Amino acid sequence: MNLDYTPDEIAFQQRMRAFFAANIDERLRALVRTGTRLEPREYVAYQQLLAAQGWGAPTWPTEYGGTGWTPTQYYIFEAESARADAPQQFHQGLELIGPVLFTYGSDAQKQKYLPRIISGEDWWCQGYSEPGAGSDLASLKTRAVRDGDHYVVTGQKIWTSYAHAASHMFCLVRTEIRPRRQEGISLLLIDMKSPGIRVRPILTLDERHHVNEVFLDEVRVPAEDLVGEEGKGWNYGKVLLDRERGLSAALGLRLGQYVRVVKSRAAAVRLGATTLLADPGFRDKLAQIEIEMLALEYMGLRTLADAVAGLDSGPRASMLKIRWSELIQRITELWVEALGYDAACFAPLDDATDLPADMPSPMASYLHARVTTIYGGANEVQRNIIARRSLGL
Amino acid sequence: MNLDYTPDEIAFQQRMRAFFAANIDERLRALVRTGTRLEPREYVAYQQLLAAQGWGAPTWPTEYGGTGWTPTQYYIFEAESARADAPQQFHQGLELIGPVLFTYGSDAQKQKYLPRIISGEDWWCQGYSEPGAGSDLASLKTRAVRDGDHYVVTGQKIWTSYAHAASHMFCLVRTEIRPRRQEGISLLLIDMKSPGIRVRPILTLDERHHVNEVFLDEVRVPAEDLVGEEGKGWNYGKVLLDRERGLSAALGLRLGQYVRVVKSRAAAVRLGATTLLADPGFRDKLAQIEIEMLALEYMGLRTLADAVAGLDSGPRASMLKIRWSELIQRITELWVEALGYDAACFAPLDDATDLPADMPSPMASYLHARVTTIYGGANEVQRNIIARRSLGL
Amino acid sequence: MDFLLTAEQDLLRDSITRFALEHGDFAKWRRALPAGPHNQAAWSQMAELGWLAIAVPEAAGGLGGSAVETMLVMEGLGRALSREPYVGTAVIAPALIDDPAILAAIIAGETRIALAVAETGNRFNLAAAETTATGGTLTGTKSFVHDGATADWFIVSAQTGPALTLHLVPRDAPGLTITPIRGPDHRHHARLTLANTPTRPLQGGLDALESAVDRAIAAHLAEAVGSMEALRDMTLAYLKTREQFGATIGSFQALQHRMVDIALACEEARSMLYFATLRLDAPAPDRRIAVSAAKTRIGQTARFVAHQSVQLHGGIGTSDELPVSHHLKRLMIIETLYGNSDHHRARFAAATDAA
Amino acid sequence: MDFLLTAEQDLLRDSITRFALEHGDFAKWRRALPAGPHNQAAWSQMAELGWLAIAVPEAAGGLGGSAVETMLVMEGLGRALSREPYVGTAVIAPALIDDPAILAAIIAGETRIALAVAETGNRFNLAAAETTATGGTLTGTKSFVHDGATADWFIVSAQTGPALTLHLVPRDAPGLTITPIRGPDHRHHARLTLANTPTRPLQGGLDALESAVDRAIAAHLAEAVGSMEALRDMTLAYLKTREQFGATIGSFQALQHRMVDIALACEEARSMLYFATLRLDAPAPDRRIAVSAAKTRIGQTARFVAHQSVQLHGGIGTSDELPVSHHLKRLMIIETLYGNSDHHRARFAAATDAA
Repeated sequence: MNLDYTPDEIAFQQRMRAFFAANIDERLRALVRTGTRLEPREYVAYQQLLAAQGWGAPTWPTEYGGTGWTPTQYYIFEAESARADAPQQFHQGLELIGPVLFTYGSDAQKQKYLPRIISGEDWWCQGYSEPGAGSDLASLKTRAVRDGDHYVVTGQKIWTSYAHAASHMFCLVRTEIRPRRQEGISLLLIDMKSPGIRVRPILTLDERHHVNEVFLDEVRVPAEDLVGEEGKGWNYGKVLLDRERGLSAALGLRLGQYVRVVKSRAAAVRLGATTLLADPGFRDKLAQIEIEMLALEYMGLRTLADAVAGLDSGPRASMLKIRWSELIQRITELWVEALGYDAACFAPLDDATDLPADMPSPMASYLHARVTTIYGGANEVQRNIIARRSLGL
Repeated sequence: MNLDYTPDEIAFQQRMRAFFAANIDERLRALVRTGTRLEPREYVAYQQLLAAQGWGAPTWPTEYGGTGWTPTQYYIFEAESARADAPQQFHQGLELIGPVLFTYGSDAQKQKYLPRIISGEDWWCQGYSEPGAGSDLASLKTRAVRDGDHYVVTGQKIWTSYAHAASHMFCLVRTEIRPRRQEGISLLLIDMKSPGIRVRPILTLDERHHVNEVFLDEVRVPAEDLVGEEGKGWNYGKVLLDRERGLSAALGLRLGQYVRVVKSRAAAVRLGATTLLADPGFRDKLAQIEIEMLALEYMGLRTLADAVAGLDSGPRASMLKIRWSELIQRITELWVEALGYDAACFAPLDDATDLPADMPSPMASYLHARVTTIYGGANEVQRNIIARRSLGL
Repeated sequence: MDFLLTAEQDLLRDSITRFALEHGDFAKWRRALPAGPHNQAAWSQMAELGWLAIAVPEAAGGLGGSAVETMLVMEGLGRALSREPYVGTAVIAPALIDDPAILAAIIAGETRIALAVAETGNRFNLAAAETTATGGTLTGTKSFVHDGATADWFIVSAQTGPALTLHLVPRDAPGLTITPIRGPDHRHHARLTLANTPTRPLQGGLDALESAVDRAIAAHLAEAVGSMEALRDMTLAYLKTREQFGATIGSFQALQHRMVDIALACEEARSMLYFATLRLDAPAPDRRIAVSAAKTRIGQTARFVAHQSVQLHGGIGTSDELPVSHHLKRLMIIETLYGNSDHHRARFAAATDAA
Repeated sequence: MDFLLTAEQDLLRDSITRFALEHGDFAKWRRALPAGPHNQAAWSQMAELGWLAIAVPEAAGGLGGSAVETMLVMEGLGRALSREPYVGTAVIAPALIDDPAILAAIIAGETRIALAVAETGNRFNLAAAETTATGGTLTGTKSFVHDGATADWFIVSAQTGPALTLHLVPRDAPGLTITPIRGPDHRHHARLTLANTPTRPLQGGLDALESAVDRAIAAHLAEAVGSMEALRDMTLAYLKTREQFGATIGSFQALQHRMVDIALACEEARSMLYFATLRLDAPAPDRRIAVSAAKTRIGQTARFVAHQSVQLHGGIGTSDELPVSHHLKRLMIIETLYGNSDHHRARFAAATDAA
């Protein structure tokens, strides 16, 4: 047992540190630090920056243009990125469909799609959730009917992140009605410019637009854009989920940025002769969160070590998701608390200027964080999964 | 809406206050204040003291020897009792079987048993729980078979408080096997001196003896000691539960004694130049509990007001039980915390004298409080009940 | 001791229920957002119904009503997510202003008044103003004025030598700059800068201010309880209709227990609301204990109810298109207003230790 | 970076597992309570297996093992509810004592040693002793000595002028009064009174003491994690067998989610245990951060796991006749030992702010 990196890993760490120090400008750092969600063009620019280094796909094998990094190298990359307040890569192409394509896709699909994910030319969105199929994804109703060498897709997707910016959607559809609802589901790659697709924005509680409803009305999808076998899409979906959780070792790394910003904000809040940061009650609450973040970090490191050693991590990935989401909610809540009345400043009216500089980041971050215990499998569903799969209940 | 007592109620309150001031000696106050459970003889002495005033049965109608007090008067009596660190009456005879007898019992049963409950001559214990029937009481298995003018009872009861001190047990038994498990259950009054009864003490986690297993081996019970109709015992049992909850308005009143004792203990703990009570973190935790106790008190007052007005309180009695048990656990936990290392002093060895004066009260109270979220319908069961009956889920 | 309403109060509650039904339609509410914070028709109706006169003394033409009537109104406004500046105008102002003309304008629904006490340097401490009143003028900055963007008058706290003093400043006063801000609650708040602004001093000092703010807190707590109960009801209804895994989600025990805890939190909050409301006329130490205990606990339970209502609604609960998240946002503002839960827990402890 | 055991450590763990199986039978454990805190056979076996030599330097005949080996032993002892004074004797003493004879006696299982630092006036502050060492004698009172009733030697902290000093005092020293106390954990602790007791000074001061206590804390945290995982396993087994309402209680979703939270708490605790254990040799500021973070979080999670294990067992969980409540009681003592969660959260914050 030891917590040390190897000399090679230390050299790698220094290389990453130097890269982020040199290449992330202060404007971008400030956006990341204040929890602001990036615009698609900013994600694309960052993707191009990494791709130019050959790091466009940090978790992919080299044969598909990935870095071939070890899990530890990927962890170091993420840790240095977080340390430098660099953004996270937009993950839906890189982590949710890319790996499915290089695992199950046809050669033509690999050649056509993978390079354009790495280069940032294509932007993928995920067409999974439907109005009646949220936590219970298997009840999805969007139908795809074979018509010659096309599928004709009709239905409705919801909570589709950045559908308005996406060039493509990977989409679960029902190609057959079977008694077991997980059967008869297929995975299609859909060009978002196809006729019959309509995207309706949904504002979230933070008053931002990043999710959408996507209406599909007899959208014709070439049969060659079916991934793997017809009716087996559910299995590929599960691989996606497993993989998403496999990345969870690094989940906690981004929380440190909130601690830094809360500390600096609380240090600026006067409380008589002292500051809010020096107030024992406030410091206690912050220390409690810092400690729980350390627990998350070390749970992550154990998961990483298991990945390196090729061991099964059991339910730890689901546990990381649960704890991460709870902690991001608590730290953003504390951020809002630190602001006091300033948190009520959400938008200027008229041409107001004399307003808090960080408006509305804390409140928007706090509000947006409410989503984290719901998406990617609500925490209640995660607990069901752990109870069933890991505890045998 | 108002929080004021009427002039008559104020006069009643003053009378109660004077009584408790004059009649509860410091030794008994100290026992109550430190959360020590009383010995049976102390309960009996207290019952006799109240009975001598005509207050032996504060919630019963006058025709059965009760006070005929209004719910508000009973609340005032309890509030003044708590304020004076007077004990609570042992409730199993007074509240759990007495009311069943004056509601459903025969004239002979009323005449025989009720006066001896008030006078403290008889001590009743409750034979409900069984090893396989805890939260799920309806699955009880103790059998009573009719044999001439007797029932022959065989089975096992558990968690029977003070069975070792009791003269009588009111006991749920199965007289018939029916598809609906709540049917075929009867309520018997059993003399604890009957042949075939064996009482085995169970030490609880606080190392005290107050609960027992009771083994019944062909115990002959005269048929005249059946309460109400054969096979209808479950309904009387439910009345008991409803009544037990009906008393819950006064539940929170006793928690104040713990706040007083925690404050005085924490004020004596030195922390450098200050005291633990003056430590902001500790004071915050205590204040939080005090505030939640006020919420419990006012929920209780609303329940009381509903009782006075003859209104249905909905699920508030179950809610009071949940919150009361959670709060008694937290305040005793804080008491233990206040003690620091002294809490580890649980029992003297040899003839030690130089030991904390309150040993082992805080630790014993804390440990015993773990029971409160389990007995009388575990809090999980209370939540099931509220969900079903009140929320319609 | 009872928690019953008088016949008149029952009528008032019915009228509030009707009002909330009329003005509380969420689709209509949402469509009205771009038009600004106020609904003039609703405000006039409130004047006609006499609600703006409740806290005005009978001698000044008001109803001289009790805190219970204010509570009933505010519960309804909370349930309906009303954005009218009721508390500043009809609760705080009548407690601090005795000018008959202004009181008459309040009753008639012809003026809106906001309290300007918050400063960057004092967090939630009413007693510590850095704004000064000297030589008949006010100078300083008020960092947050609830409903301040559209107020006609401001009640401003300032330091005059060692004493805290209160001042009335009209919207168009010289040297007054109003920076309007939209809150997450879609209300229009403001920052104020005062530079040698002429002042019209009011009678009371810190004691009067603290008492008026305690009344305002109790009113906002009633608003919070109305909002929490609205969340409870819509969440319970959602649990009974939303299906996943072939069953209504309300059939899952873990969600049932969460729903019970929401209902329990609402019961606690309502109990604390009665405690605070019925102690507003008690001596200051008792009033502080009750108001701060209630502010603390209602803040905590409101947070729990709002967060869990969003959670139990799942994805749709996080959209802007349902009232759930709007109640959350309004409850977060109420939590901060006049001191958050931590501030009031400390005030409670101090008042308890002093008692 | 890895969390793998070496081959030798794997063997050690196996041997601890066997030992715990042999000595951890609960019925036997409970029958042995009246006979006092120690099992001489077990202690001798620990000596034979070399466990008492792990922390003793090789130069003094020990194994010079790492904190990982100590952790492995303590996990097993925690799981088995062992009452042997391993930490005082085999973790603290070798860190503070360099007398070869005493070290040899430790290795041989021929002596037991306890640390006497707690005083009524210092709560959890190691640096503030009211016991004084002057003119070669000690005078003062130590209010709680873990496993102190049966120790052969005491390591006593005292003030010598401005400096904190450490002293070795044998059980039979003149002027030493030992008041034995039984803890709720059925261990025999003690209070000490020293009146002009001759002292044998030890080398180190506050730094050495703090470092030794951090090692002791990490060892007790390993014990706590062993105990928590034992609770987790027995509670999970109970959920799968106990029937109520015609089903195993583990089929109820609310209890399933509680069980998941217990398992999650154990994962957090084990992660924190590794953090603290692997940072024991880091510079003092880093060591403090790791140890205090772990002490805080393991204290909190242990409380949760113990309370919920009792709750999920229902009535039987509150009896003295099952190991559940005994684990709860031991975990409560560990929570207090060398500072409770609140104390260590504050120490963590101070160390973090200083870093």
